[in-house]
Amino acid sequence: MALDSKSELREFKIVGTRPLRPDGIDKVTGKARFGADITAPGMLVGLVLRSPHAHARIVSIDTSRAEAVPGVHAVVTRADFAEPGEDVADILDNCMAGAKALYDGHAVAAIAASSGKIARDALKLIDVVYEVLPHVTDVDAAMKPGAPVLHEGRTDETVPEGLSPNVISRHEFGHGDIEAGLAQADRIVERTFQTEATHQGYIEPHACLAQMGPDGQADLWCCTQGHYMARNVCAEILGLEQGQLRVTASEIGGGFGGKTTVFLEPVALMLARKSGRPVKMVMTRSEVLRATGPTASSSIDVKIGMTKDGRITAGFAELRYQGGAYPGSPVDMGSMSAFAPYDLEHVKTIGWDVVTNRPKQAAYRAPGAPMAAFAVESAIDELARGFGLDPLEVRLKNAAREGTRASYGPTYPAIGLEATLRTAKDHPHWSAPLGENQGRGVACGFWFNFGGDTCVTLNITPDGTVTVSEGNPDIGGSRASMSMMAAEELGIPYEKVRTIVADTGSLGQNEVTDGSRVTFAVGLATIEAARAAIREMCKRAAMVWGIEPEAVEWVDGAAQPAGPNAGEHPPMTLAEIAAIASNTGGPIAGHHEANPEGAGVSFATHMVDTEVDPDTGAVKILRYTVFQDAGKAIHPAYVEGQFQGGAVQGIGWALNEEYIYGEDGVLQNAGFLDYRVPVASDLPMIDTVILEIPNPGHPYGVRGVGETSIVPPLAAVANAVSAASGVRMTSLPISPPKLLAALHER
Amino acid sequence: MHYHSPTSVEDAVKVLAAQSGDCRILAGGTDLLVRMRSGLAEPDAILDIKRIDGMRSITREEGGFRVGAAVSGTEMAEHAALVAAWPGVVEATGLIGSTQIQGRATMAGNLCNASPAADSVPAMVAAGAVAQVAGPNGVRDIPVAQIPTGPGKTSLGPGEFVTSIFLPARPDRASDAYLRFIPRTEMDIAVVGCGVSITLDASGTCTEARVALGAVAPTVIEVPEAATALVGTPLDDPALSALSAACSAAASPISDKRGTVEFRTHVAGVLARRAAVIAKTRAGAA
Amino acid sequence: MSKIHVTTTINGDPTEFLCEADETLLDVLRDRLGLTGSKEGCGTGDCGACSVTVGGRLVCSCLMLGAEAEGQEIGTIEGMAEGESLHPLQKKFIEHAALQCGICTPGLLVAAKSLLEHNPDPTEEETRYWLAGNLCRCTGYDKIIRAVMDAGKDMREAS
Amino acid sequence: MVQVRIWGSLAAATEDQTEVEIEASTLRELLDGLAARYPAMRPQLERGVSVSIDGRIYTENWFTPIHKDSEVVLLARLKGG
Repeated sequence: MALDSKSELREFKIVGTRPLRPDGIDKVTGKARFGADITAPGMLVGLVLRSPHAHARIVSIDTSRAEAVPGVHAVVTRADFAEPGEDVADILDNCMAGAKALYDGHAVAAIAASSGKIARDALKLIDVVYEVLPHVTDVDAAMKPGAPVLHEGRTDETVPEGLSPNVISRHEFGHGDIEAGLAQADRIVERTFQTEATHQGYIEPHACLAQMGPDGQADLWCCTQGHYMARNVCAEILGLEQGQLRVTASEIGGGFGGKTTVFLEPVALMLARKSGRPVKMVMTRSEVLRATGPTASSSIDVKIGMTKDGRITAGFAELRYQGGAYPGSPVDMGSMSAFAPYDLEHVKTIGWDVVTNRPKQAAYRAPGAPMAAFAVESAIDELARGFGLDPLEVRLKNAAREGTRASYGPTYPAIGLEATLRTAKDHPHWSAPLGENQGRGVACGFWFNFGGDTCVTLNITPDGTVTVSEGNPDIGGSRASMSMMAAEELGIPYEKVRTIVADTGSLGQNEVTDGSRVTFAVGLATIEAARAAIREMCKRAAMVWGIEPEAVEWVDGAAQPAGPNAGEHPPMTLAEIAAIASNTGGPIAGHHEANPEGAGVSFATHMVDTEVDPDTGAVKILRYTVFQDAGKAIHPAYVEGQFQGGAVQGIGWALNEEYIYGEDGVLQNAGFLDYRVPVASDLPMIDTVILEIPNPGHPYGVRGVGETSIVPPLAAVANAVSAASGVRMTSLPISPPKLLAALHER
Repeated sequence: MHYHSPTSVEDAVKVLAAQSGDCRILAGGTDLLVRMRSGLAEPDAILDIKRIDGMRSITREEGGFRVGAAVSGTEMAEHAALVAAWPGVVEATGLIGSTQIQGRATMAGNLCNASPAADSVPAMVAAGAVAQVAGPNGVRDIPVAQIPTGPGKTSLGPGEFVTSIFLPARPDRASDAYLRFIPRTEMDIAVVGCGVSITLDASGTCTEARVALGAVAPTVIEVPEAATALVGTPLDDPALSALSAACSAAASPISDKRGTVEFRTHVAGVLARRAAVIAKTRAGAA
Repeated sequence: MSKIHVTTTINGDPTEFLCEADETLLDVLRDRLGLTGSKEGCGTGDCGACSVTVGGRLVCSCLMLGAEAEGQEIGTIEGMAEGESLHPLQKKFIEHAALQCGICTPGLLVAAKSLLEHNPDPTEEETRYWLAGNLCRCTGYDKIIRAVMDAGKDMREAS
Repeated sequence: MVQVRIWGSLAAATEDQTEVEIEASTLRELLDGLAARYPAMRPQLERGVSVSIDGRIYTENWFTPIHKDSEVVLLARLKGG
């Protein structure tokens, strides 16, 4: 389904306004029920025993002492699970270790007991014999021949001989001839960049409640970005039929990609199966940081050539990402997106996926792209400044636009990068004066969007109000957006529509809330469901009027004769048609099931001012502006919120957030005290400029907006620090000790 | 686990004397509960001192202030006379954690937790504060600097606990300041902390000084060389540079997840200089 | 082990409960009293999602024992609205889109209410520092700070 | 025949050609055709790919039409957060 041909002319009544969100009151009064707020009669508390070692063979696990404790109802180890299918094997192994514990915090056993205290005490009575193995947590070290090996035989056909078995795959993208391009350059910058792993840092720890009967029927309540995903994965791991496992998504307290997989859920179900009781599991913050999915850490070589007038002649990057103990780091995404903002004749990226003794990475907002953008945008900045050129002008000169062949292959349709750059250049922020030790940085960012399986059912109630059921957890206001699109299409007030997130028994398959897909894909399905209901309502009006359905049209929330030939009939409103639905054929609903593809790509330019304390290396963010193309902003306040939230997560990544492993491979900062996410006093207001270059693949022109905003800030901040201090920081985070050392070296 | 909340020092001493297992003192609880939560502490009993008479009050004594062991940082900040006399000590205590933590955390708890990075301790040491300790052998007074003996370790004997902190009287033209370095603007443990307390004469010459550093040694340390660098000077640039050099020289930190040896050593000198300038202004220097 | 009997007042309601000596006030609120509006984000006083007031002072309920609540006046998010009438802060949070996922919202509201009681006309900087102990990962704080300051303005005008 | 651009890592399966021709009128025919003609590409096709057809990205819909003059580009399978 494509952009409505008349959309450029379409005057929206509701889309683009800022109504109150439907779940607002529940969330400001404490009534909203998140993952840990769900209870069941007779429930047990489930806790996990975790490996204290970064890498160890599990020689034996003796659970007998724990099982003998009064109040302990079930103990689960890997031995309780059947051999899984290939597609869930790593997920299960990550939820419950098999032959080896692969990282500090890896689950090795779990207990369900009648109280948390009993469970905690009983965990200490599980006797695990470990044979500690050498470990590796650094990506470059893990690639070297002779590095401690996590798995044998996982390397795929893309990897040349002679590398460590920790190297899983190689990904190469690009076109042209790099050497030829570099030969045209007046200057070449060649640098190596590093970024540490960061965590999504959602404030709500993972939580779930599971129950299962001997008949194989099971229920699961959990905080997740995708309860259909949770159903399918858990059913396969537990050997259940998907239709027998009903999963209900609680309110979700943040995810950012980190809740697109399962960690506790299969274990909770197994504990419930063994104990015959409902089992609730809630992670501590320490468990979240040690054993859920942070993003990859990276090491990236970049080589870019530029002419003295600012034309990029060639761009090359070799990216090495470790994604923890299992294959699947987003290095392919990083390799595809690294140069995506630029129109380059000669471009090449090579990505290496590497495993290390760290927790299995999970998606984090534009997975793989921010670190790649940090490397490329830093090098471009260095070249531009080296020539004394305006960094925005240089980016404009090289910007990808409609018709550009993207660095990852396809030719771009209409895109918004140039618009964000021009708007940034004209913005007062760009020309505002700076003081001593202050500097301004800019950077661009790119992200894909996608669609995926989506179902929406829209019901017309007898009193003429509307309920929308969708299958994607609402992580940032999507119920409001769906209600708005339904109301827009139906021509009724926003307040007449209530959208709910339905359980897995109520709709067909739905892809996870990820890839910035919900406003695009679920929005599209909502619009189509509304159109289906409209068709039915027009048919009912036609019956009443005794005319052909084709002679009825829907205008401003009512059916009316399409023209004079259809006869003289006063319009019938949605409520009037609803009231007589029983008399005209029964209840009225519209539904739409699809796998909408054709989501549009999204670009942003960020601008930031920093001040560097030359005596301590402290960096202060003084001013920040986001310029991003939203296609069409359905609810602009929540679009701004996505821009602001992504920018601040990126600021944290740039300055203070990092996974710190000791020599022993144990995570040293598994808490919010030393895993330092930005606090309110670290930040200024985050200004936003929403641009609207419609996506031709959506009836209202929507592009996903959730992810792109985290791509530019790493480089934008680093570029601003460079401008303020004169040192180019190539390693994130730019923590004060690192920056001070660099200042002293200068 | 047992919870005790006696209402007199005598009862508290008796309860402590009767314990056979691990009994922890609960004041604000902002360190103890974190330790319990992480399994680092598994006490058999907790003795809550907040209901003991006098533990929650600030009283004038000999021109100075006696601050009960359960007085929170927020309560200190609300005491105008205390703030006027010892702004550095109050601001140091007020830096411990968030607004929420400040409503509970105490100087005495911060002291007995014996972290080398405790914010209030360098300020207290610079102030010449004295802890009052009750125990089976009665009550004794001891300079706060002598309470922590290493990370997590104190010189308190079995059955002893701190009941109050005494901040001495202030002459005219005297003040103090505390600065710490943290990576964010709030919510972090000090990477380096520095308390400076000074007294000036009518001409603005420093007649007395005390300087203490946090997070650069196993305990908070007093730096006499830093004080020497200030006394007899108008706290001018050469004196401040000497102060800075003395503090960096006195620092013998470790590298850890919060900072490096080089960083802490350098920043100790930076903070000392900046804190001295603030103290000088507060003391009323022209 | 014998449980401790505690008599307290929660959101104005006289309340009694039994708890273990090592149970936090947050656990008591959530698990014994069904007041799940206070959230546990960290359990170590670093995120503020469990913020409540005790005797009018803002505290992290995860860093206080249930036993310490004896004789105290506890205020939680559940007591913030009066019947159907939302507190001005609650209204402004919704109006300003100051929440996305909403998990930090109860703690932020309790903390913001405490701020405006102590300082009815806070600057942006004062607001940011007062709320520094309340982590929000979705919003970047921008709309939260605006909502709090706007609520303060309305409350000043109304009084 | 449809011109298909493949990414660098896959060129090992096509004797270093980065553009190949496949007889296909739908996405499914395209993927089947590639697998038949370049067996070395099969492991990657089984792991999953996305396909850009005239600038729009498709992953799953077998019967997405492909025209003779369509721009067709194979991409690594997209992931999101």
